[in-house]
Amino acid sequence: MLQELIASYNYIIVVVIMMIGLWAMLAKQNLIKKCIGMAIFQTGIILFYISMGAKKGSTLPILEHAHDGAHHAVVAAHYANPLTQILMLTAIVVGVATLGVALTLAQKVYQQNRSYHEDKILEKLSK
Amino acid sequence: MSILDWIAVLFLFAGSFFFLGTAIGLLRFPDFYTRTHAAGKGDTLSSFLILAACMCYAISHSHDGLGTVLLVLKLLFIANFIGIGSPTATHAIMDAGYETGVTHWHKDKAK
Amino acid sequence: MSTQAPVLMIIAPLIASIFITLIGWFRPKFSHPIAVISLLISSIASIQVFQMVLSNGPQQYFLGNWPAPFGIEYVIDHLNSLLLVTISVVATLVALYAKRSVEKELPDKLANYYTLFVLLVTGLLGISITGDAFNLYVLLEIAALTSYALIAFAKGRSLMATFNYVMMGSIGACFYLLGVGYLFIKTGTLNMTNLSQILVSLHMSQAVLVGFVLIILGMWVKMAFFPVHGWLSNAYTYAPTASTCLIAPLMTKVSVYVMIRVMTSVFSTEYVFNHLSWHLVVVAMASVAILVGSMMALSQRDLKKCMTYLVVAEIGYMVGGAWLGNPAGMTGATYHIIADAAMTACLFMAVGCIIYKHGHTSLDTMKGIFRKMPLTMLGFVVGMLSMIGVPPTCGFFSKWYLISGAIEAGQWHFMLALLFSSLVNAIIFFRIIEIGFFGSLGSETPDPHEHQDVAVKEAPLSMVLPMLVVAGALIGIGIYTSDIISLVIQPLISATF
Amino acid sequence: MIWQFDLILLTLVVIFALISLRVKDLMGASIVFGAYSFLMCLIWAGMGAVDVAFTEAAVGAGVSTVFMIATIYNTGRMIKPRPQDMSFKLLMMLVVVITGAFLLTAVNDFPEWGDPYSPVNDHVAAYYLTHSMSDTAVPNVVTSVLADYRSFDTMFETAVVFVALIGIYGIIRRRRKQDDSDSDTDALPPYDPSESLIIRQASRMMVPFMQIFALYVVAHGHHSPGGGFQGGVILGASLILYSMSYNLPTLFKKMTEKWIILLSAIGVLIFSGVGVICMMLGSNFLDYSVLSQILPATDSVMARSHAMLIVEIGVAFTVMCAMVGIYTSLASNGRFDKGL
Repeated sequence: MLQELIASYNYIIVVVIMMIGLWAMLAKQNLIKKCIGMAIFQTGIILFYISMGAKKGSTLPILEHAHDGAHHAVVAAHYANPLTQILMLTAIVVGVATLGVALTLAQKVYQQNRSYHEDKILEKLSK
Repeated sequence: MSILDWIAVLFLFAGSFFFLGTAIGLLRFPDFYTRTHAAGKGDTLSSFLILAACMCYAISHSHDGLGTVLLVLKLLFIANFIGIGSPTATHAIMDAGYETGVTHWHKDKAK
Repeated sequence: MSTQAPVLMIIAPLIASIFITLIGWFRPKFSHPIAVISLLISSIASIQVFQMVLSNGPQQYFLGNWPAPFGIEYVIDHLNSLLLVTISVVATLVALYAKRSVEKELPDKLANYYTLFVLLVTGLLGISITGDAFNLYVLLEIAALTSYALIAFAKGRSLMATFNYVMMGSIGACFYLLGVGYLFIKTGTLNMTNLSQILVSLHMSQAVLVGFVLIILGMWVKMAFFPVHGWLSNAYTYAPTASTCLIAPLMTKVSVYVMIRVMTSVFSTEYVFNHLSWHLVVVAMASVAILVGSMMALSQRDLKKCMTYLVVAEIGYMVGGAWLGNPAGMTGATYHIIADAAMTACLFMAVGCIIYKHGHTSLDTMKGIFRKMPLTMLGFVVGMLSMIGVPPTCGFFSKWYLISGAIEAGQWHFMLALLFSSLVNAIIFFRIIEIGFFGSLGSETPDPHEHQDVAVKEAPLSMVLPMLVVAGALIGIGIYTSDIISLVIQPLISATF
Repeated sequence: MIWQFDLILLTLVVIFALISLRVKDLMGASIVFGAYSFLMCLIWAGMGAVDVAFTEAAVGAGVSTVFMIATIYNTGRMIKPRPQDMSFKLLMMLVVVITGAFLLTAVNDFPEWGDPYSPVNDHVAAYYLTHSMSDTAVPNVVTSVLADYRSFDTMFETAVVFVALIGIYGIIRRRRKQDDSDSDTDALPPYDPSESLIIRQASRMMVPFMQIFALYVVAHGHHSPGGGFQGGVILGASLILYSMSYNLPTLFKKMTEKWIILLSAIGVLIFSGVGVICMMLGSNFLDYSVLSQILPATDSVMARSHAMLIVEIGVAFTVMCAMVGIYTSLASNGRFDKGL
């Protein structure tokens, strides 16, 4: 059991982080805290992808010999996985866009109801 | 290990020592201003020292001349930015604290 | 140019959105024509693609000319070609319809509104056409972000509703992305065709199972399937009229499409129904969804809110049909995607017309509405009849296939739920008839000879006409049902079962 | 990748996430969140994902924290504790624990961590690594995949940023004279940093260097980590720093609202325009190789390399404007005249 834990501690931490974020999104009452939870959830997913693309003993995915590199054989195992990185670049940018929209909405909601507290806002709205 | 490596080790130790001092100061100093002071001063100095260690290491392990020069240049730029940025940020935080009326620590206030 | 048609239909709205922003900053009134033109282009392109698929079978398009698993690929088969036509045509009609209502509700935001409007259509078309699991995520986020903004443009209560929608929408998207990650870690590819080839040998893998469940869960959150349907009603009710007309018919249907696509193309029906064999639970959940949606709809005193709960019930139809596990159910579900898109569009457009003239849609104030707005109510009646399932409207045929699928699978509760939902729809319909037709305008008793007194206050023609076109389409789709089934849905079903 | 470091960082990340959710002061929470993002980017850098770490350092630790602070600045800062419905929290806790346990069941099924021959690393990704030079002549494989093999994703990613900007702008923007009524009573006490000579001078020194560095990051993305996104975010951050150390009107003197919106649209236009030109030259959308017909002195491989640069510039435009635009909207509360 302990051996397995150490072998996969990376993925376990990933799941823990994601669940912290999900819990904040579902159960926290404060709107800003919900936004933070959303960002934490997204970084958890990004960590998941990045750790599946990591390789032991690899270097950055930047090939040497810039101008006539085509003549050298490239061993893929020596370089970190570029594909997961691209996917996560996209995910980061999408994440910050969503965060911006969520924060904007939170700010507007606050100005209407003078509170970030979800229950209080709902009380006010149902009046 | 060449002499430059030893110098790098020396710098690293010095940097870590000052970082430790910063951390202790941040925790142990009595009020807002002194804590920020510790963070601003110690942080900057120890970053400088560690960057110097990096430069020494890069020079002693260099393979191609141009690459090392570029690397050292980049490290110098980082040092420059830390040198400008860190004290300014500390100043901004302190100034904001002063404007909004955070009180000083006095000897007789420390019970 | 015809070979470029698949990408043209995505790119036309995207580029139009840029020009709407650029030109609309200086001349806001040009933004509407640009939007309509771009959507027309994409409708024509989608019809062209549809004909290509009908005559030549499934089409592929390689973006950037990179071969399939390495670049991003478009795959257009029978299922999504029809959906593409539906989305682009409905969007064009809604764009025509939107002109007056947006001018009235959001006069100072025309350029922003139409920019997001066409980008939402880009996102929906892109989700439907793409053959790459991650590209789908990006487009899902485009569609989601645009719809958040389109809903939040109406101030007031819509803001909090949108905030909840943002939270649920991001949970759904994150689950989808995570599910794709679980598949990706086992297969190393994102291309759907390639995924399905590799997954055949991985059916026993736990990671693949978790990935599948996560994707389906994510889509359920996105489409507001039963336990997580809470956000939908408020978000759709408080949105601007034109936004509801665009988002309510298309957004949820596209999520259903993604679910069916993942079930049939990425995985196989053999995996979903034989290997996992908990589809019965899902059908039961769908029955509950239909019941809950119908009951909630029945208890509303506001027409628009009532309609949003009907959307929840309709989602139960499609999910249940897709998970019945037999060809009839799947036929019903896929057919219902098209039919329901048209039905909901028709109903929400009619409701929008009422809001335009009336200001609100509280049932109590709709007395005499049939006399005031006869054309609007004609569209509403056709839409509602289709919702109930009266032939020859298309709602009848989808319900027919769904019910026969339920009987074939022995899922009696699903059949009962369908019938119950029809009954509720009929009750709602007759209640509106009662209030709107027989309800008196003033205090005096209704008199059939006094019709002349009531001034006809119809919504503008640019709103009524698109709605009537959709209403006509409801009957048209119903009449050509056999063609649609045999030409479009049958090839799909025979490929999957 | 040193696993001892990794273990410490991963533990710290979890602790920081929990702290940022526990803190009652929202300002503190967002600062802790910034620290969390920064630790996260260290982990990614350790795993060889330098481009992602770079982006996260600029976006997660930098710009998103600034967004949060701008939001909090205009609203309230402290959470007022309220009696809570524990049964709801327990139910949610149950949901989350079940989901987490379900996710964990698959962990044993994953390929061994760091295995260079696992499916993820072997199948498609290996093709990119071995073919990038011959296909596109770009040594940074991340850039070549981002801007060429999967450029369609990237185009829509740019569009997502554009959508966010337009959406936020439409939601929050107010007419100047209209509704000044809802005053910001809960806003933080006013503090005008533009009075401080030190901050102004320091930022005057920093901003040009930041912008040059950003341009370097955009232009040198082919050979080193970086590219349009990172460069665009740094450009945006430099402008945000400028507006913070002076004030918003000073920024608007250099870059008005109008230009923010128009330039961001032009960025997307550059990207999709390159694709359309490829289509007009008779190939598929975004097939850069045909651009050799119009670009001087290039073969089809170099045409891809050059087109990537053009595309990255478009991305940088959009991202820069979006970051500045979102910040100014949040900070000025939609009035675009004064604020943080």
